Amino acid sequence: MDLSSLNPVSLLPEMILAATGLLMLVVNAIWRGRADGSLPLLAGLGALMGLVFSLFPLTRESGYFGSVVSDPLAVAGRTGVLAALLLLLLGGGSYLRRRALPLAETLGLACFSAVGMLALASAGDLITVFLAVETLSLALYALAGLLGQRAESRGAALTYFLTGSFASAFLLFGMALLFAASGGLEIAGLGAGVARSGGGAEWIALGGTVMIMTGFLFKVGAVPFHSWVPEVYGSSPTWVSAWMSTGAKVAAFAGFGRLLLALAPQSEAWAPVLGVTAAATMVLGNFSALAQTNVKRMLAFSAVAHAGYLLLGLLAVGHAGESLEAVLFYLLPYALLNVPLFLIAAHVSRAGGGRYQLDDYKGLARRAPLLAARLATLLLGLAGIPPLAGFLGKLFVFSAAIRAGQMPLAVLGILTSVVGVYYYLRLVVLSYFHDSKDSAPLECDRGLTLASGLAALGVLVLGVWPELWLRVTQGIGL
Amino acid sequence: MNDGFNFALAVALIPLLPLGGALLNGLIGRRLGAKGSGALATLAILGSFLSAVAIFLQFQQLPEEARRLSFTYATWIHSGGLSVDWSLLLDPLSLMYSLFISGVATLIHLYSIGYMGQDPSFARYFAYLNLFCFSMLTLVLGGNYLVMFLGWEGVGLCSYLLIGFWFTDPAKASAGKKAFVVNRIGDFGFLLGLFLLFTHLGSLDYLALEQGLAGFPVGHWLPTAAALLLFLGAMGKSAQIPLYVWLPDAMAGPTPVSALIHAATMVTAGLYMIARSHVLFSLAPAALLTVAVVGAATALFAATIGLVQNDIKKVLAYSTVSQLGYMFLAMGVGAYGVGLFHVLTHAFFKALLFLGAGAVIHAMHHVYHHVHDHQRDPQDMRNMGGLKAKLPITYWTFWVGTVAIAGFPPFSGFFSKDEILWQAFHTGHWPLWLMGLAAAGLTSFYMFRLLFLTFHGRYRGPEAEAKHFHENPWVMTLPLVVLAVLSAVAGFWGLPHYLDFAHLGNRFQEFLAPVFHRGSDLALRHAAVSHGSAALEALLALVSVAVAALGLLEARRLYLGKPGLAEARAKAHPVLHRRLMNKWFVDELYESLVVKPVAGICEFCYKQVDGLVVEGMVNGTGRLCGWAGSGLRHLQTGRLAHYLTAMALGLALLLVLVFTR
Amino acid sequence: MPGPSHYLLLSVLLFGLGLTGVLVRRNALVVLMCIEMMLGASNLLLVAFGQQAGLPGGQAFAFFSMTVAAAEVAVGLAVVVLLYRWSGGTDIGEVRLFAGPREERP
Amino acid sequence: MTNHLLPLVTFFPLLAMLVLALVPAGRTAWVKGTALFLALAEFAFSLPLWLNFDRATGGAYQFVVQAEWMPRLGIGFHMGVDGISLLLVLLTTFLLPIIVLAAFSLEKSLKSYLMLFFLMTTGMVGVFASLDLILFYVFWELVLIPMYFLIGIWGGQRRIYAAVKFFLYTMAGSVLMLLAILYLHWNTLVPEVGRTFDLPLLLEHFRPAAGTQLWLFGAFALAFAIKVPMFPVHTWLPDAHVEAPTGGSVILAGVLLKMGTYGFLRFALPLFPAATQVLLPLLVGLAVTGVVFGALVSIVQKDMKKLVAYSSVSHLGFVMLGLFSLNVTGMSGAVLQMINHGISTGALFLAVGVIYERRHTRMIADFGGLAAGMPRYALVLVFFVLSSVGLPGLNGFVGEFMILLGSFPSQPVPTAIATTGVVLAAVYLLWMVQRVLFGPLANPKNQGLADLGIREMLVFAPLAVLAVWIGVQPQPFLDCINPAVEATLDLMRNR
Repeated sequence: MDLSSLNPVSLLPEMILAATGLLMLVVNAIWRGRADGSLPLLAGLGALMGLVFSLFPLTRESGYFGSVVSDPLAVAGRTGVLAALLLLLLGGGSYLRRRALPLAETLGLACFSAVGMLALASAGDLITVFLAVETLSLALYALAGLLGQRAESRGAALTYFLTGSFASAFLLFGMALLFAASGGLEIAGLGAGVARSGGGAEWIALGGTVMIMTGFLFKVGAVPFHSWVPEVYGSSPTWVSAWMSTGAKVAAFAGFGRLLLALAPQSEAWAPVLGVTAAATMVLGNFSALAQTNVKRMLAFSAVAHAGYLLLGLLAVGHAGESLEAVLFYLLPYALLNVPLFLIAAHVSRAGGGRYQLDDYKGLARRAPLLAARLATLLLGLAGIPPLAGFLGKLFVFSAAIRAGQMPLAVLGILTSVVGVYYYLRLVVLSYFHDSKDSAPLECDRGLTLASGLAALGVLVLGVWPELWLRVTQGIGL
Repeated sequence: MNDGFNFALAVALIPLLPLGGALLNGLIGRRLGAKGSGALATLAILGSFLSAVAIFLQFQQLPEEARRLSFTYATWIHSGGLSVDWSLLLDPLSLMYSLFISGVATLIHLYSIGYMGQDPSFARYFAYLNLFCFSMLTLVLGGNYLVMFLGWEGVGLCSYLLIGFWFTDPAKASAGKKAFVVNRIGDFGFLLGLFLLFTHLGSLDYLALEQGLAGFPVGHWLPTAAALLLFLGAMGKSAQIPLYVWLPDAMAGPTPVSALIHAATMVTAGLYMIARSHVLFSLAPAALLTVAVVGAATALFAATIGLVQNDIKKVLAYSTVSQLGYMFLAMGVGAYGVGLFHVLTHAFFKALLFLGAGAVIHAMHHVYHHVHDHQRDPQDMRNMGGLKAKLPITYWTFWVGTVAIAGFPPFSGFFSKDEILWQAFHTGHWPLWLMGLAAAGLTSFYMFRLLFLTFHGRYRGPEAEAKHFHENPWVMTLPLVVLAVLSAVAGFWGLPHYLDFAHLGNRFQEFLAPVFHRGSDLALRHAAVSHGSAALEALLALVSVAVAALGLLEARRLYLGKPGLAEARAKAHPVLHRRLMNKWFVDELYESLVVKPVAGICEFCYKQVDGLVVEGMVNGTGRLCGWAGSGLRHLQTGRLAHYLTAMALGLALLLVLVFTR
Repeated sequence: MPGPSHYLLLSVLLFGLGLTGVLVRRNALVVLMCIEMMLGASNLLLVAFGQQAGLPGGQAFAFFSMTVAAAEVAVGLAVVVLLYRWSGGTDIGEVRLFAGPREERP
Repeated sequence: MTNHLLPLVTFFPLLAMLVLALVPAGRTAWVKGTALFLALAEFAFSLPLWLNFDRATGGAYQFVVQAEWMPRLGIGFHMGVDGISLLLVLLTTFLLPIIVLAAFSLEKSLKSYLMLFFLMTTGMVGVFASLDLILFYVFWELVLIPMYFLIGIWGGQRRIYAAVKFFLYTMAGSVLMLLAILYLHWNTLVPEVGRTFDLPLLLEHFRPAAGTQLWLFGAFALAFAIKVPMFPVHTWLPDAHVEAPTGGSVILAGVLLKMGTYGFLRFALPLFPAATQVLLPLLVGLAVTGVVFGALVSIVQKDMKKLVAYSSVSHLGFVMLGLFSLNVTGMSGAVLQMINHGISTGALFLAVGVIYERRHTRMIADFGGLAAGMPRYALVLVFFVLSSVGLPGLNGFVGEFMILLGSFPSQPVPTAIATTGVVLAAVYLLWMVQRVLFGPLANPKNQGLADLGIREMLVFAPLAVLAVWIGVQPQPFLDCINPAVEATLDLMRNR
């Protein structure tokens, strides 16, 4: 084997983030919190560098003998993850300080989880996929338990850990089966491999596929593997919830997409799995969100619902690979919308005693007009109202589904999305049409203002001029 | 055209002058003062009258067949198959109408200057009055049905505005609304008729339609249906059973308005419409018969109610309805020209009677005002009596009007009404003739009752007041005199041939003849031109005069003879009397048969259909979603063990799903 | 000489065993062990088939997964210890999550 | 130059909104001045459309702009107007200054109120000018947001219920249309273009089976029917109208509802002629039901605004009847009636607003005899009531007459039933006039109410002029409409 195909730079973004993570720990170890002020800045710089190199990779070749690829999918996935991370670091600083989270550990773990996510988006073989999944999971388990002194946080950590590793077991076993059936670990070759080795192998392969899908369905929080989502998002530190609901999701869908793309030849076999879960996810996610009075849990269920729409897009991948573009297009605005929404939720609920009740939003428009305007924009974006990018995401996904002949699912999805509109608008109603209990102005730190503003602007720009992002996602799945 | 007389301009001026007057009055009327704005309005309509006269004179020089000029001024609606223009049609019919409308209107405008002089909102009044003249003249001059409909609705609007002129009185305001709505019911038929004609003949132009209709055999369903629908419109406008109910209430308006709109002109629009569509009607015997029957019935029915009314204007109102019935009877038996002759004479004597009544009311009002009495009703005849001496001019003119309407020769009413009865009889509709005859008797009775109660006997108010009466100013009496003269002599334009010793010929019919050629050719019976036996006609004339005389004598016996006779008569037939007093309870009937049910339906639609069913479904969907949400929430038990199990089950389910396919 | 199907059967059995354990046992530590057993089942499969088909990838994967498993145990124990320290038990039934419907009542 | 006209007219309001945002809210005078100026500018920009529009080829799209937006997805920025959309665009820009002027008396945060109107204008003009289905849909949904805030923030007591109902109802209606659009996209292959959302191309190449047409038409029709609104999906309208502020009601009645009727005319009918034919009886039935039902319900309303709202249901029923007559006269009448309804009903809502500002009630029972104290107001109210009753010589008549005349040949009985709506209109509107204006000026609260001022007269004057113009000389408008309608009918025949 020639080392030329090692091509180390293909893993550059991962390396940068890993280095940043280590840097956090080292700096902390040396200066002991005296440098806390600079840590977010450093992390941000690391993330920014990672973002730059993800968006404009130095190489388009795969590396490490094919276990790392840097195709458009990888580019888009990595960009999405790091965009979310940057936004989080930009807007979440005040939250971290306020909740007295161990700064170095939090940021470090965030970076390490980011490494896993990036790797998942660019994984070329099953081993990398598994490692990536585990890396991000383990880091997130720890993040979820950061506020161990609070029973809720502990519960969240344990739940996430047990359910998570349970799912990883499925994932690994599925990979083993698939390996057994196709006789290879290279993702690109899976479908062909399975096809080659006929006979009983196909059954084994199918079993393996389903178990792998189960693993991923868990990660993206699809019904019936979603139960952890409201608990963990709802009970972890909001900063962490924001990160889990965006970064992990982007990465998981990228990896999931890559696998399904490879297994497209067998799509007739596995399509039903996605069909059923997508339908269940869209319905259950939206209707449950409707019934929440706790904003974090509402956002959690809304995340579940969005997973449903995205699964619709994945379902179409079996029919036409380009459909994966739609999914990846969807993910960026989704991440841009969700991160600030969680952070704003934290900010607003502080006045309401941190109980994240809907009533905290009453009269927000009068107390913090700027923040309310951004909140409304973000919510409308999540609801998929044009001309915001959220609309285009939905549009592309449903378009892909219809192209794949999944009209019934599309109808179900778009109708449930109307339910979604209702609960998103409820926050707008509260903050604009209701009068607040206390009219004391709610001041908002610069970071959050900047982050939410950027996100809102970005979603608007992407909605009006989607070519910006379409150029990146172009060619995925071809 | 001959010696460059500009017909197009002259015709256009007829409606446009009053329109200009209306606009001017609307804008600057207040600053002109009562006299000024009145003068402005009067001059405007006088202008149209003169223009009409000029046209008339020019017309005489034209050969008969050339007496049908149509002028197109501008396009109105052109779309697809529909093309309607702003066009006017000038022929003897429209000219005749324009002449008497503008003529009578001029007199009434003049009269109004005196009558409405004290009213604070005189400018509004004269603006409306002029606007009405514009609409009415447009109605009769319009070159197609749509322009006619414009005028048709316009006069309806003006009558609405003028009936409710004193809008602070809710009763008056609602009378106006009633008039408009009832007319709209008629318009409903009118419109459908137009749609039907347009659908099958592709035009709304009179001439085009007449050509189109030529192809149809008599009695074909299309002309019949169309004619009946149009007649529904005529019923509304000309107050025929069952749509007459608005006219008596319309008396809420100022009296000159009643004279102009609700006696002389607007209410005869229905007649004009039928005359204008005579080709159509002649093709539809069934429709004609309907017209005749409705007309006769209305004539008789309204007359009965008129017998016992005490409000001087109410009596005249019902008499108007009754007289209109006569005209429709004439139309119905195919004697269009004859009907129109009665339109003309009636315009004169009914306008006269109303203005006379107005003069009386004005005088009474003046007296009551003088003694600061606002309780008594200046229109109630029971408060009057013996005004003969107080208001001599009013009395004599009124007398002429009464004799004319009662049908005594040689006054105009005799000739016109008798001709109608004769046509009814010798076209074989003798039952209708009988009804008409009876109505004639009743007419003469209630009219003389009115005359006697008002002017004869002794004043039934305190003597002290009597000295305050004095005759009205010249602006009010002059029109009375003019109209009286007209009512007296108008009959000689339409001499029946058995009286035509000097062989003058029936000027009126000859004038209109060109219009009705086609119609009467088509009609099975040539009523308009045929005569039948002169002796018989003369005999019947005597009979009707005798009947009228009977009515006169009876009235004299009851109201000039021993007092209390009338009351005694009323006591003798309590049921009948009560029915008559309450106008056969027709309003109450409509109230319970139409108004209340409709209101009920509306409530039902709003409360039940909209409120319960439709809204129920909408809000129900919302509630359903809410329930679904709170139901699904229970899946989230908060128990870790459950979650792990759910995952395992989910996996199993998916495997089953995949492997069982 | 056991063939691939035997290995397959065995690992499936192991996996099923672990899965059952996860479902029936309440002690967090035991559940954790059961999960490790499931991972072990996968490793067995990887190694066996790697051997059969002469693919080194299988063994490699197994090594990686074992390391990962170790890391997972470390984190897992940390979480369990955390749980034990604060609530004095390791019964997952004790874990109070943000209980859905009960506290949701407005 | 003219090619940039449509984008200018469409997006200038957006710019105007931003400009207005820069004006300090405290300086009310500045806000008013700027807003009025910008609104008039917008109207001025739209006038060249009217002047340079080539009526001879009124059936073809003019001022066409075609640019790439998302080329790989077949989504383009394609704009253009034919005679129909031209008039609707002009109606929108014409109403804008009027509403701005009428809003001057508003106390509560005038600036944001006006900004929302500018935003909405962009949406509405876009809807009428778009020739790409996705572009159209974007504008279509964009309109919802400002109206939602208008109702929710400046509305009456039940404003929240009304706002949410308005948003969800119309949204739920339109999402299925989006799916139908996507289906069209994926099932139409245009030679050397591929998949597209371009309306003209789709009209040319989309050849669906009758069965498919049915549910595609259903999806479109539902969206449009809710917007119109047709019976029985009309119940959002009364709530929205009653709660919305005056300007909101005017735009709602004047333009938003027309988006529904326009949608039928531009998309539903020409795209799915076969389905139209199949469902015609049902549609005509619903239209007529709307006419009669709306009128009957209006009669018993106690709230002036609700009365006018239900009268809109009735009038829009007429429009739908005209559209489904499927002949030039009826459809042209329908289009003209869209404009007329915008003028008359808009004016009526403004008139209701006038006395609401003075008395803070809309209950008919609270008024009576106003004519005595407010002659000018009485004149205005009666005038526009007459125009919406359909008095010949005013705008309403021309439209109604053309509609009924056009639909009679194909639908005699329904037309006859609908004609009763003309009678009923007189009943409910004149009765309202009578109870509000006439009778004794009993209620002391109503005594000494100020009559219309200069500004208010200026608000009504343009509408009145237009009403008379259309009533006496509708031809300039019909010259735009007729060819466009004929083109639409050709499209339906040739497919």
